[in-house]
Amino acid sequence: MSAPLLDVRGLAVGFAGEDGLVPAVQGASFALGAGACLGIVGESGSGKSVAALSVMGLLPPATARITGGSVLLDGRDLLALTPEARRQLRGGEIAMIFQEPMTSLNPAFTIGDQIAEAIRAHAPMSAAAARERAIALLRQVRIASPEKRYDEYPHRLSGGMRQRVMIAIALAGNPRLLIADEPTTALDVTVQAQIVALLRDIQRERGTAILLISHNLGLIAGLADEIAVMYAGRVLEHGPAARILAHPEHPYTIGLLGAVPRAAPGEAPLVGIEGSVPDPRHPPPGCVFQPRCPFAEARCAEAAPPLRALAPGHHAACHLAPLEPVA
Amino acid sequence: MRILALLLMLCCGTAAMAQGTLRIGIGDDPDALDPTLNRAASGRQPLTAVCDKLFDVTTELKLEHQLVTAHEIAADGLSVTLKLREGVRFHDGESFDAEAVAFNLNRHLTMQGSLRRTELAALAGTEVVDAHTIRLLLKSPQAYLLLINLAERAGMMVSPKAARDAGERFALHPVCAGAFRFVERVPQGRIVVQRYDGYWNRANIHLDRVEYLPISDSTVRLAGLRSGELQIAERLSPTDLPQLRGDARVTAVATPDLGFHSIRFNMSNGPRQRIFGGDIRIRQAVELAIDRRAMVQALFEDQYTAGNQFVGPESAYYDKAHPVPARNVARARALLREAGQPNLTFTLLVPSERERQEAAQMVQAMLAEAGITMKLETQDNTSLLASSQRGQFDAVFSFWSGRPHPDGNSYSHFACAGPLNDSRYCNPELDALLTRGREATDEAERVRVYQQANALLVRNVPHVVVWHRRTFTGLSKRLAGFIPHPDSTIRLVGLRLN
Amino acid sequence: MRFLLFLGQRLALTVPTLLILSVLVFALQHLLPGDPALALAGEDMDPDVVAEIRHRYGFDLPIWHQYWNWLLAALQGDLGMSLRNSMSVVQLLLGKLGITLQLAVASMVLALVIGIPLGVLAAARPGSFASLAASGFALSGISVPHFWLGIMLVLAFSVNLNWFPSSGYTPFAEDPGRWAMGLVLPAFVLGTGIAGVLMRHTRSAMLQALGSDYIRTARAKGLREQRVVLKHALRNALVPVVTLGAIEFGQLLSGAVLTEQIFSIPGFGKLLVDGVLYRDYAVVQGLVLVSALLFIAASLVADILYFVINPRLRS
Amino acid sequence: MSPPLLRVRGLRKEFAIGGLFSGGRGKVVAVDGVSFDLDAGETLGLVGESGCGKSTTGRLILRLVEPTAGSVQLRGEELTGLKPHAMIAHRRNMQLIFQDPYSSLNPSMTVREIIGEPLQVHGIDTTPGIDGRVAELLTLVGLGPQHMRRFPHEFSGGQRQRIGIARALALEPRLIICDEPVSALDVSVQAQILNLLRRLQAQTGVGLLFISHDLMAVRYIAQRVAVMYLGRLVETAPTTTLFAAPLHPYTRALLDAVPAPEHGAAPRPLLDGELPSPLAPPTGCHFHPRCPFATARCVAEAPAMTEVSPGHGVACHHAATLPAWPGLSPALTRPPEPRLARLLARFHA
Amino acid sequence: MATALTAGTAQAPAADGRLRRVLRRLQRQPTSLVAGAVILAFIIIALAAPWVAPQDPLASSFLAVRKPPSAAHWLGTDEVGRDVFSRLVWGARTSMLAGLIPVLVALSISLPLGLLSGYAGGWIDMVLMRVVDAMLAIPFLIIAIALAAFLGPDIWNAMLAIGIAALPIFVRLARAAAMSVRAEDYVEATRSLGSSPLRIAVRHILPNMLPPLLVQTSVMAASAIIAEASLSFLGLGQQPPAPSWGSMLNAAQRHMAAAPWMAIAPGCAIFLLVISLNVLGDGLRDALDPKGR
Repeated sequence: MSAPLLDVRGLAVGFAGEDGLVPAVQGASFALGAGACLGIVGESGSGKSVAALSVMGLLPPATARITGGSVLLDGRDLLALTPEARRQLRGGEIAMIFQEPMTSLNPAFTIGDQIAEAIRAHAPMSAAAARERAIALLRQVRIASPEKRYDEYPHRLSGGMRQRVMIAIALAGNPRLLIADEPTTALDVTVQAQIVALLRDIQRERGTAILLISHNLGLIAGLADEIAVMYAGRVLEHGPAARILAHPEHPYTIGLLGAVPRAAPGEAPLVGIEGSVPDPRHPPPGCVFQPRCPFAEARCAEAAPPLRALAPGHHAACHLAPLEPVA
Repeated sequence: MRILALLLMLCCGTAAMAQGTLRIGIGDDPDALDPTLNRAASGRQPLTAVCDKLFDVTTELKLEHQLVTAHEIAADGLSVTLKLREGVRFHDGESFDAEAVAFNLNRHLTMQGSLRRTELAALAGTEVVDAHTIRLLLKSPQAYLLLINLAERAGMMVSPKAARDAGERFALHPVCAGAFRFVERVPQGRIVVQRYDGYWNRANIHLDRVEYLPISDSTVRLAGLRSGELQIAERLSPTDLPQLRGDARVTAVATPDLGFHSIRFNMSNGPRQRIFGGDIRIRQAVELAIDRRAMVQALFEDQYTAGNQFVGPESAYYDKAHPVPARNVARARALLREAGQPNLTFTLLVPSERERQEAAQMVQAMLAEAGITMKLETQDNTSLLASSQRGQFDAVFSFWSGRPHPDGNSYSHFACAGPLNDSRYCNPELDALLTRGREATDEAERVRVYQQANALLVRNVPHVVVWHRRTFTGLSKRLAGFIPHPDSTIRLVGLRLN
Repeated sequence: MRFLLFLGQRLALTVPTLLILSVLVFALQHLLPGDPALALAGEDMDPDVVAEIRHRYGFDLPIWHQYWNWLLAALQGDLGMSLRNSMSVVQLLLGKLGITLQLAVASMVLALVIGIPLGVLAAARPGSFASLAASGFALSGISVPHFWLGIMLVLAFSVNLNWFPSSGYTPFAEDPGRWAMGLVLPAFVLGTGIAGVLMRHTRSAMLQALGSDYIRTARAKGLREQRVVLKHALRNALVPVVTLGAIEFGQLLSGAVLTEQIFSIPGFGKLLVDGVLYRDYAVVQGLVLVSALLFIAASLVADILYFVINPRLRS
Repeated sequence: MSPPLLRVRGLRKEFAIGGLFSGGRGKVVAVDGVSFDLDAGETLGLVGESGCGKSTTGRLILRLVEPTAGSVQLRGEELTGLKPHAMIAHRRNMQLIFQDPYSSLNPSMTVREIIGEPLQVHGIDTTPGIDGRVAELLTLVGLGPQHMRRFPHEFSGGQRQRIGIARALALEPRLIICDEPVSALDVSVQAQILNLLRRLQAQTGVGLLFISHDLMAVRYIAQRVAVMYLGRLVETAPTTTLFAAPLHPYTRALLDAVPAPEHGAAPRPLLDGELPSPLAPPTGCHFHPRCPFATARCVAEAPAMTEVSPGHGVACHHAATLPAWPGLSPALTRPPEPRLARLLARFHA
Repeated sequence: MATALTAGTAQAPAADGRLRRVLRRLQRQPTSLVAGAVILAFIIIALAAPWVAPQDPLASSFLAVRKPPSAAHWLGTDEVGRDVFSRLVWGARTSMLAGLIPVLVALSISLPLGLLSGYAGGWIDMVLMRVVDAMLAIPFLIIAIALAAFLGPDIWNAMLAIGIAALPIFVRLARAAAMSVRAEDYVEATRSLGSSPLRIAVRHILPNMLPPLLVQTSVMAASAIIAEASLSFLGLGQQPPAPSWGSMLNAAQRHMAAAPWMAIAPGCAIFLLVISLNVLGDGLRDALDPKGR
């Protein structure tokens, strides 16, 4: 693979908490090629959203501290840029959509205004031209009668429609990278599928690279070319999507796959991973997953396993990997 | 910042320079501006500017003519004939004559809510002799008292036509025959009067316009005077005076007041008379425990006068045989022991006004040294009036503004039937004296009677007079011709602004 | 249409409120000790005059009868006569309303001009010196006893520096400069407290707005921070602040009691204190009723503003 | 034949709407003629998208919300119209598990107080005493007696949900209504709770009404499923039947929308639009604006629920004539590969 | 406020888990710590007044009236020659009580009323809210003045009056708190258990209404202190010769220009105490905020 569009290396982020800095991301690395889709899967507290916000440069400045690593876009380290330069990247080369379409739009302005504003933020043009372009964007995200919708306030729109508007805003600057942070979690099942389909079309039609973040492995599987599995601030496994789904190497990934209810005959009981996500202020010794891991051995509590290559492009951070030799 | 300050000063400065306008800071917002209905002392200031009176009193408290040019008391003392000033016109152009006087006196006597009836108690009726002569008919031979009362609001003459037209609403726009016409009133804001060019004594009026501004806080009145917003600030507190000394732009003049501050004992008004109503030694002990001079010195910069009678020591009616007694704590204790009350405890009712609050606390401290426990109970003025009338007090710290005629300082307060006699002190001997005083036309006779009355009261101690105020009027140095008057009403005649 | 219905409902609710209020005030002031007739009878307190006054103002009637009489007259727009200076209460109030309104508006303008920018500043730069200073100012404004501040200001700026008139009120028509100067100190005294309240509310509304998802969206668009704060956040933060401002204004109208007392401004507050002290029943009753009406009107305006500013309700 | 544990007939709830700001008055029919039975030891899954009325149905059964019409019978006894004090006796037989593990536990009470409250309210003397019973319940849901003195905020979401379940079990109810019990939890924890519910049901024979928008979770736990759309039931069937051969177009759409955990799974044809506003529900069949098979009849006439096979009812005019359904995505039905199956087995050890 | 906090711990052990968290968060805010320290200092001064005050606050000296600050009188003497500093120290008692008592009065009446109104709703709520609206439309100080005048000038009456005048705000807050707690799932949970309304109200709603009211309590204590000062300033509060900061200001007003120290000291004391209470109130609000910035 040639030099990736986005290359995150050893990213470490902490939040100033009541007892000092609480780590949220610890040495996470992942990469994403131009036009490709990387899925980051993880449960709450895994640090996936924080990683995305670091890429975007939207971490809350008052509390968040990036304590290490680099975020390279086309080989340029974003963390070294001035705030002004980062601002210009935002909404231009990198855009982002969020989990809560109900609250992510400003209730005080029409949706058209909000899209046009995004357009003009990166390409100075007349109001009329921006309006034209905004309407075109609304059409692109499959909103019916966009001329009429342009002047509506967000509260008149359903959740799915608002998420489409959000996508239109994100596309306003013709981004090369679109970060989608749990874009469908708050939506109904039927609408969720519509949004996933829209994202897929955008990736294909515009060649936009997508960083898709979700706790839902099923959702990621449908879109992503590559998958990174995060847990307690660390990337535990990453590799090509097909490989990860078919041949997971990290016990946590295996557990996650088993926790998704399937219509498998025989009704094997669902896998529930015992215990719960560790408190980031008091992480367990050694491997972070070790207390919940049915495979854990004594050494797992002694040292944190590094991310190791197990197959071309497939890495896992487990002392025991490969768990079972390929048959 | 400095430029801003300069601008501000310019603004203030120019504003205060309005030509020929005299601004007077008065202590209270007057009530109804109708001589018949006016109640509060503060109303006298603007009313004096607007309404001329039949008589006036001199600074020596002698009767003086104003709208009357001559008067004659009949030999039997039961009628008085007044010769009226000719050519006087009210502000509405109506002429002032005997009919108008008859109308006014009748109005005072009969109008609903009139507050002048007590002052005109002796008046039986009037008889118009000719256009400018009127005879007053009296019920009893109290002519001098009546005439001196006519030097006050009872003697103010309003235009009969305006009064008839306006009815009850006359107070909103009084029309009289004074040196100034009423212009407007912003309640609690200001009262504005304008020079009346048809005034009979026009030659002595040098001001174009006078504004009365009610400012209840004397410190603020003083501040207004010093900043040039006011040219006269009435009733300054003696504690304000030291500030004036260093200020070249202002000065203060003082006159003794006619009234007195006293602690009245409940002698026989309801159940609470039992502490002071009986043994005189207890009342004497209280009096002896108080050091009036120390109090006047500490609280009032030695500007008030320690007193013990219903007139001040400089008055002719003061009985010099009974001077202000010195403090004697040992004697007070002894008296209490004799009376069987070595641990006397009582409550003093005090209004919320600061001067008396401070004094009460000092009295409290002084009495404590004689073994007397005095508790303080504060009430606002309205409540205090009701409480004292109903006898809900052991002792009350009272104040009387004073009248030119000593009857005003004594009869209502100490006669058995006196309406202000909340102590319910009753002494037939005193009643007889006070009635004689009312009827005395001769000054020497009056002096004798009232000195006797004072002596009697000092011996019986129904109250302890503590001090007599002095009125301090703050004046701008721009003002010339100001003569302080013992009745503390500002006379505008002869005043000049430079 | 929806708006009119809403307005109608709101107005209908005020009727029982006003009735309860008038009963409360009537009861409250008749509970006060002291006899107004005595206070009205002058220094001499002639018993006949006292009785006459009692009868004339109906104080000899049972209290419910007095209330009924008052209510009947009030419904016809007659709030009675002031016992103290024989003026009709309605006239008296009309005369004062303008003055108090001027003071209230001046204070409000001052409060808005100080409070909102400071609130925005404090929220936009949390933890900075400017933010701390703004918060300190707001807290001080809220915490300082107004009457004390008033006295101190008079002492400093009028008595010692002689920059401002110490008291009183000059009508605008008579001397605009003096009018303005006279309002500066009282408006400052009243305004700082409200500025503090507004600043705190602006700050918290701004903080809330700045923490919201749509601000993250605005930042994700790559907008300049200034635009994010002043357009996206402020617009939404103003909704609660405007509402609050209108209500504060309603309270201002009648809440300036001590300030007017100290600066001898002949407005509602001074009238009220004198009315209570002299037991001028009709004035107190009318005054409280009118200030309650004003308060209710202000909260109504607040609701209307809320309706207008908030697109969610408008459509 | 003995009556079913729970029999619901024609349940209807109208909410009056219109507060200060809406001006006009109107009503929303949140639940519109819902009928179903639930047997002891059985789990009925009630699925539908947000706002379809499924949660309201649960609360109507418990009479936490008063129904406008219809009947609810618990073991043959009519509950609607009972006076509050008469209702109390029935309450111990019916319990509720909430979606939000945070707001459903009183933050100012200890775990012991929370779980012991039902016992106190119903004045139940247990042999081991309240503490003993609470300890027992805690153990039953996979926590321990050492947790009794703690406060809810000291627990994770999954643990809190266990506390909620323990509270629901305290009175040994016949029926538990689970209102989206796992949707607020992490995936790995969801499975723990689902397994716990299954185990508890097997142990106690309690009937479960399992309300959820997650079809696969419902499939995992329920024997029968009822699908709801805009206040009405559109299809009820045994779980296997429903997942093998759904008859209502909406049921099919829901099943098609389930994301398959497989790379590059072929996208299914999608349903257009979103759930209409309950303020202005479409005429006839509520689903017709989004239905690819809708005809004029669907616009005019609401279809009745008809039984097409034993226990399988569907409310669609065209149920008989719809084309065959391709079935669930293979990725969802395929058993895990042997290696994965072996590895997964380790998690059950 | 600190006293209210400790009292809270003693009365509601059930809430101590959250309370401890709140206290821990409070400890991390330097401004709250300073404010707490100031309040604590005032409390200590008030309690230890007999030992702190160098002189008898009531002993007047006719020879030393209105004397400026000196070695003998650190803050000068007042209008009847008493030591201002000693009066300030003793006045702290009144002012601390003036902050506490009205809050207790308002809380003890408004909690049940707000609970009734917010939980029961219906016509009770309707009637109560109309009365509250009516009271809210009358300025706080006016109600306090009228009540204090009716009850008679006395410091306890003034505190009672202030407490009653603060009622409408408190009832509203309590009602809002009750309504928001009522909407919580755990209330529905206990309802589904068959708990009686009384049990729901007392066991579930009441304890959880307290945290939002706690914030208001400190703000209210601050306004109560100012209100007491205002009433005393108008002569309706503390009666002479006993000192309170408000009555000291009242006495000082007449001597503003000549003896400003008489006004500056009590004014600053009020300001310091009130601002500390407000700062602590802000701190509490932040500490109670579940988002906990």
